[in-house]
Amino acid sequence: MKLDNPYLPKAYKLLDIRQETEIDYTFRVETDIKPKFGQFVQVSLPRIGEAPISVSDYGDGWIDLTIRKIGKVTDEIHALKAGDNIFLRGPYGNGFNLDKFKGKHIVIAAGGTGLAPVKSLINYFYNNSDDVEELELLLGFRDPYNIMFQEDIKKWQKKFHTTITVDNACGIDGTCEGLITEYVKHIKLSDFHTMEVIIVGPPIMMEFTAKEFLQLGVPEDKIWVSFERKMSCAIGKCGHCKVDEVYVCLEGPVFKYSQAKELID
Amino acid sequence: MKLDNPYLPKAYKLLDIRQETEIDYTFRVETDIKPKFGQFVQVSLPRIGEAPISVSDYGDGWIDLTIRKIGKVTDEIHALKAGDNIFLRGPYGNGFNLDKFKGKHIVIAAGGTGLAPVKSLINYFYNNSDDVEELELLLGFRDPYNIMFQEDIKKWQKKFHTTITVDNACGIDGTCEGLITEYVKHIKLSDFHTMEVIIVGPPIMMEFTAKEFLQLGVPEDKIWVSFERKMSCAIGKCGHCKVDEVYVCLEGPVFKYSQAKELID
Amino acid sequence: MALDVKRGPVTKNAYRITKVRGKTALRIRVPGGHIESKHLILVNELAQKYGNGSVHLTTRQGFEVPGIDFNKIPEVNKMIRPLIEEIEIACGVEIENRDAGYPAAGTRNVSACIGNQVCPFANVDTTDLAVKMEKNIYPNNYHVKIAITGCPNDCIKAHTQDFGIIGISEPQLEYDYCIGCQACIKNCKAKVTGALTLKNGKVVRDERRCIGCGECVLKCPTGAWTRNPEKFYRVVIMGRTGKRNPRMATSFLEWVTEDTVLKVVKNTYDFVDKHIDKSLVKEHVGYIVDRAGYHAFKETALKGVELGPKAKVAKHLNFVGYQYERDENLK
Amino acid sequence: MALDVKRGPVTKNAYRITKVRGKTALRIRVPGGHIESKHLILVNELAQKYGNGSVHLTTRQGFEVPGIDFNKIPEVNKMIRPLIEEIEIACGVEIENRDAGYPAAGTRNVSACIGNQVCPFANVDTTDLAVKMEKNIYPNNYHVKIAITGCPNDCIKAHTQDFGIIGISEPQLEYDYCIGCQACIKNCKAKVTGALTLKNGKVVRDERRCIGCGECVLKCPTGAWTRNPEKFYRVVIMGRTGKRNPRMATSFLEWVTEDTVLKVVKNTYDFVDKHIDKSLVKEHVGYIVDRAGYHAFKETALKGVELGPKAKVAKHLNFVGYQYERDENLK
Amino acid sequence: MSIKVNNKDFNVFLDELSKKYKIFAPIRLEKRGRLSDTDMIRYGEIKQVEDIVWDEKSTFSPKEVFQPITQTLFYFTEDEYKEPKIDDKKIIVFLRPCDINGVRRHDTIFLKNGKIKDNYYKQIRSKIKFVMIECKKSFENCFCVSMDSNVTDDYAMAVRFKKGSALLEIKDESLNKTFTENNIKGETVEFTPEYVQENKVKVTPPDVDKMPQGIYKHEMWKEYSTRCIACGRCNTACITCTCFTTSDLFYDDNKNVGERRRVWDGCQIDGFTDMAGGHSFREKHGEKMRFKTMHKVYDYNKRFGEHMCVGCGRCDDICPEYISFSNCINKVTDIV
Amino acid sequence: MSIKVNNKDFNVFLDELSKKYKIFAPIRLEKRGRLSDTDMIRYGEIKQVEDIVWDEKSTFSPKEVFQPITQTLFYFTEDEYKEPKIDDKKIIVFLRPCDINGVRRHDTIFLKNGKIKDNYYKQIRSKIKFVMIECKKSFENCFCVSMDSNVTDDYAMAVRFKKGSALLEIKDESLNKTFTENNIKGETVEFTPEYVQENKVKVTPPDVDKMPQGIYKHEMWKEYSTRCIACGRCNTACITCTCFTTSDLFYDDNKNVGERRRVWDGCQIDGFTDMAGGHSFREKHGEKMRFKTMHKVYDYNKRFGEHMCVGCGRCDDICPEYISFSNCINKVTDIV
Repeated sequence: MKLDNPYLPKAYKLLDIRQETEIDYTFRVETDIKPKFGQFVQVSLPRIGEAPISVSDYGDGWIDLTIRKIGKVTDEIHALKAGDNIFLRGPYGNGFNLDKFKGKHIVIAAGGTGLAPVKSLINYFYNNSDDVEELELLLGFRDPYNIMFQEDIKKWQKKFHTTITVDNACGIDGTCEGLITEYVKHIKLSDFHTMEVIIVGPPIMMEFTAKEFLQLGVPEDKIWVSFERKMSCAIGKCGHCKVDEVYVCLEGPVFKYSQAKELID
Repeated sequence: MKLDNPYLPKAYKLLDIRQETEIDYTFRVETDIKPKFGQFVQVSLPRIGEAPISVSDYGDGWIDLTIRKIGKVTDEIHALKAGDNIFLRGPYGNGFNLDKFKGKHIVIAAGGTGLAPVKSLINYFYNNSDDVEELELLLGFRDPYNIMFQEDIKKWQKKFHTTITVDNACGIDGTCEGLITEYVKHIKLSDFHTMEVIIVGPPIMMEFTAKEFLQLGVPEDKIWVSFERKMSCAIGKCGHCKVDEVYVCLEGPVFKYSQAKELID
Repeated sequence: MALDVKRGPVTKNAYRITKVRGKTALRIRVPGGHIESKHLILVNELAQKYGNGSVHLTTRQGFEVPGIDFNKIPEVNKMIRPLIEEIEIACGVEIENRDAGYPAAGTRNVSACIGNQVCPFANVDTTDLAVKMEKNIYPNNYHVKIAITGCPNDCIKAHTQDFGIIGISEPQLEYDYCIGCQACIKNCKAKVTGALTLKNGKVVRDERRCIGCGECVLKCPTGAWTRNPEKFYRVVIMGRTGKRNPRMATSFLEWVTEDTVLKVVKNTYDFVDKHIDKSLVKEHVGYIVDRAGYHAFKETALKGVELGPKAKVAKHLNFVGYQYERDENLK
Repeated sequence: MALDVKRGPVTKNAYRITKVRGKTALRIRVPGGHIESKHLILVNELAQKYGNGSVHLTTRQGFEVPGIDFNKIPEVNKMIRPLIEEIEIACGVEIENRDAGYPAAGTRNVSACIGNQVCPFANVDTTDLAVKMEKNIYPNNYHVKIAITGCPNDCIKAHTQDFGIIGISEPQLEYDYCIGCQACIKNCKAKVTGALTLKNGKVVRDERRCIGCGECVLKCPTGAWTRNPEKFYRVVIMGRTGKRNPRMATSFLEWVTEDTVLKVVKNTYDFVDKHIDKSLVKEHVGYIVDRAGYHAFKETALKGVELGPKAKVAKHLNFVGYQYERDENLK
Repeated sequence: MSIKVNNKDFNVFLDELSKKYKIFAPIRLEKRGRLSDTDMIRYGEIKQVEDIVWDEKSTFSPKEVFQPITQTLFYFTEDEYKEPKIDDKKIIVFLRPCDINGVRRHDTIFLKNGKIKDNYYKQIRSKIKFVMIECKKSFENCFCVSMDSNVTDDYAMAVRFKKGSALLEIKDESLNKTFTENNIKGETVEFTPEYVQENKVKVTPPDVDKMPQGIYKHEMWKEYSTRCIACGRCNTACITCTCFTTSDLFYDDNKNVGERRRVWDGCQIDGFTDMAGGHSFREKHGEKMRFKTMHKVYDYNKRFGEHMCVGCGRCDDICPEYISFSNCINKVTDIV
Repeated sequence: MSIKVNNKDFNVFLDELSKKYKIFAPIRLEKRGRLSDTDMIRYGEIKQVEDIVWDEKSTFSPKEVFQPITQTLFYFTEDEYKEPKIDDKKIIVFLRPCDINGVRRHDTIFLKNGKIKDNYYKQIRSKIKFVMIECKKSFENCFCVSMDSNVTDDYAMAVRFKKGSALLEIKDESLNKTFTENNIKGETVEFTPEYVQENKVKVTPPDVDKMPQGIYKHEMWKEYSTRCIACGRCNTACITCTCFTTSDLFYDDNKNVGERRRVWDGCQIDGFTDMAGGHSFREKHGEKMRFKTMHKVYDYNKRFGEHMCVGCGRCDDICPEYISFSNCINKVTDIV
């Protein structure tokens, strides 16, 4: 099998499955794929189909895939057990360019599953805290039992100023009521040109949160968003992810807000 | 009630009912009506209707009506008992003009109920045998139990040469098989102009029997027939009995064959 | 400039999208299928000039002139102005712009048998009622099929229509004129429901059995049977052919007058307006009644209608028909 | 000389006895309701010269010109010679005396929807078949009603005819062309019998459920569905309206070819000839079949017919309809 | 004397007359015609001249005035007969010459055929006064001239109707008296009624003496067997048809009470020739046609010296099968 | 060199070619058109020149030759993937200039959009030789001139068809070799193919630089929401539409064996924008129309420097709702 077939997924072993929330599980896969922060892979199950999944974390010889059970393919993945084969191809997408963030005052606002694509980046700064001037986390979840990566969050809370919001009733100590957007104004801001703001989550959440930052004067090209898109080929051929002249699978999924706001479905 | 209403029937007492055959009964009615031979009366039952019936016999203060049970009115008459009222009007029709027959060699061929209209005439000759030169009777019946006026016939047989035919099997001694028509040729004929032939019965029987006599040379105006007609008014008004320009109830029912043969229904 | 045709307005202008690319076909309304023959000249000129020289007599007794170019529609509309004026406007239909052709096409041509101007059996002037009905309901784009037939022989196939309007007569007997000839009795026995019997030499009519076909009047030699001059109608509704559940229209009203018929049909448009499923391209009124229910229909249909003493109204609708698929009705 | 008109020959010459004393009406046959528009000129002249200036588009898509004097019939017959030649004889009908008008009228005008010359839904050229059918059965005086419709929408109301001939298509799938867009599946589910389902991204057709309407072919964006070029027909028979027992025609044959249709109808005339009750003025073929029995009919109708592999024949006829009188059928 | 009256005065005259007379004339029954949306014109009682339809031929003849379609002969109450009461009011009938001549046929049958007179007919007939509607222009199917029934002087009064007025020639004394006594305004004029001189339809009735016996079985009648449907309309419309059938009935509610009545009948009406016992004759409709035709233009003439048919043409007007009786007579004549 | 060959010799040439090439051209499928009794003209393999329909525009473009409507990517047998066998025969396609220009769009997307090349496309595309059908006369809805796709020299051979013969301009050496080696009779002539100079339909595509952001929410798209029924025929007919959807399936008879395949898709086809979890966007058909139009005459151009639409007019030919895409482009340009 010549390897120049970009559509051909490779089989990798499933090391471990951890439950994050009722419908989100993290699958640790043994793989030689070396993704950058914010990139995604096409997860394949023979005879079922393919789905684009952000890499939530990675390490030496493994990657983590946090997958929500919402579709034909994801349902089948959730039926897998450790030791089963899972087929991957990728990594795809631009992801977060680390240089753009090193030494910056970074604010990361993540909504629900939006936390997955940025978890690896946060862990990097956790492990290389001097690479960042300051890191502030604003994590919003719909309800208490939907809070993901609770150990990591506990870890992060020690080093970074972390605000966790839950749309309705409070749960874990220190979590606050209401939508993320309400808490943006409490974020300590510094000189804008040293700042980088990353917002990842459902489209409406990203739109309103970005608006909040803009109101605080944060310039558009200082805000980064990541588009969860319906993909099929993930290599710029099938046309599903195209918005205007932009192929999200090629130029995205991470975009500056200045460009993102013009990408109208 | 002015008596000049020709349609108005009068009530007369029913004296006696004699059964002639299975379906023919003779009803003797006490009446002042004085019919001539071969005339008929309109018999009426209130609320049922009227029917033309030949007078089969008559005497002082009574007349005989031999009625076959074949219709709405006749059925009801058959349900009457002696002493009941029966309504009559008449007599109607020309009947047999006695003078035409006195002193003649008379042959009477009667089929089935055709015997009724001529019974009174035969009885007259029986009682006044010198008024006739010779009288020959040819009486045909469909089957043995349909032979009527058996006592009279026995009486007649003594005085006159009587042949009784029964369409199929023989019954009473002296009866012969076959239709009347077959026996016409045995009739003793004499000089035609002294002869008078009377044929009364169902239309087909009269037609064929007359043909037989014609073959024997009997002149047309020497043969008399009597038309059993559907009548309603019996006084030449309702049109039911009209054939060509002839009103059978007025000019008939007795006709010479010469005229009768042209009366086509 | 390539053909860029808004299909909606074209269809509503009584032009059909045809199989031949770029060609349309004009459907000319002929209420009751009855027309002054002089209009035939115009129809021919239309077919020669803009069409393909052929004309179709439609299943609903109108004309269809195929083979017309889309861009010729405005010209054709101008050319058929006489038809708009002398047929539609003459019926009392209000049409402002007389050069713009037909203002609507949803409500199909009101078809009708030739009626009592020509046919001896007809109990009503179907052409006259068709004209009144056209004024009553046109222009309108709801998909409703109305047909009028002069007697229960139903040559117009009222039983396949949304509104099948059947002209009936109430035969009235002049007792003394009847001579008991039984011509009417034998005819009714052989060809209709045997609603006539003889009693004491006179005919007797069983009102419940009589379906008002009026044939006894035709048969009577003495004019003992004559028609009640007032015109009556039987209205059968919601019949259809089609690919799912062809069914025969069923009796809704019997022995009702002309203005009841007109009002009921008029009201039905309000019913459709209220209940139609806007999401569909078009919804046939039969299906709306199925969905919204007969009682909702009856209520709206009979609003403001005074039913005469003889009138009968269906308590519920029971249809006879068949379903191509057993579960056609189970969604 | 007072009017002394033999009604039989007049009726057989396609002139109707009308309500107006002394006036008759000519019924002009228009097989399939399709005609060259130039004939309209003649029809108009006819109506102006001999009729009353009006013309009726009949329920069977012919013309009726009312108001013609009986004694003018010979002249009218001469005048309609062009119609006899260019419509009837052009269909292949043999008519010796072309100046004597129509040789028969019992068999009604073969009506047909506009068919696949114009209507996108039609599966067959109904006009063409109507012409062939006219040649096949005309002239004939048996009371038979034949209608041809291009698809199971049945606009011609085939379900009310003696012979309702419904054009159907056998859709054939080019597996590789199907992109699973489900346009055909959704349409079939909503508007027909839901005979199409999706399996592994490709459409699957349930042959027994499919009624051959051909709409999947219309909906398919890639041309995966195309029609088997061979024309197929479904024949529903013995439907009727009327005063005793209106009923819908029921399936006799499905998936049969054109010549089978023509032969079956032709044979039916022999069946009628053998079984008709001569004592009646006229007897509608539906009633003859009721009396003589479906099996006798089937035997005669299918004589010399080779049914194709796909053909289906009804084992027995079950009608849906209703009876005005419960005992209509009990004599 | 002849007078010109305008309608108002004519009505006054009619009013006066209606005190002693029941006045019958052709009237229009809106939409009561046999065919939908057509009117029926037949004889009925009138109040004023506007009720009279004088410009159209009546569908049914005046026969029903003097020979009611249904006539009760007796009431039975148990065994006792009772003749119906007699309405003593006299009768005036507006009718045309052909009808007046037609009445003579009824007189012949009901009063002169055979010794016995029909008392019921006599009762009504004796109270009738004819008012002749002047008939100058023949209608479509009339052939009264051929049957020389276009003229008559047997009338009490003649009238020429005009728009809004009328010319009256009053011959009858009592009518004159009613007119003058009530000094009804009228302008004496010269008025003698004119008569139809010519019909479109020409008929030559057969020569009664040369009628061949073969006519009865002649080929020509076969055609009518295929055409005639024996619906009886020619009999009921005909002014000279006199046949009837008598029948008894008892009232539903009490079997003992009933009546004997007679109703119009006719040789072209089904059942006319049914005999007790189910047997019937002249079943073929062609035979019925032959019987009627021979009766109208031969039998009656042979018996009474004038043709029965007066050529009013109502049979031709009404035959649904468009059989022309006038034409049939000519055919018979051709054969003779 | 250019040669004139009669059809017989042309067929000999085709015969030779078919040893190494699969030859595709527009062919007529009798009565297989979407509407009853119409023919379908689409691309199929041909044996001889008579099979080629050269005087009518094909309903579907040659796209299906190099981008099969259904293309199997892998077979799964249990957990093991297998690429489908590759047919090593080369391909010759008879097509018109607009289609040749159209193929360039496919090359751009499948071979130049993003770093990774589509191997499946590459396999087929590399084996294709174009034979240009000379197209001098524009068809009804063509606007190739406006989209400057009426001319091309990117062809191995050009052909002008005539009745019974053809003029060939063979540029490709191997084709020349095949021609000469088999000494196919042909008369050398002067023949340079001509091109359509003018279309009935004039289109001015919008100026890419001056496109206002408001165009997306512009009023004009509302009209199309009421007109477009999202049937997808414009996508499937379009020579430059490249979108597809991949899906897996397993065979009925064995759940462990299946394949991954991709099929044509398009923004105007229902379901194109359905996301896992049932959420969807661009649901209004007007929005789909806007997405397609912007892609054809703006997005693609902004990204690759030439308009995606080549003006072949097939979308206008086939739209059942008679929506003219060419007219829509002009509307956008009017707004810009």
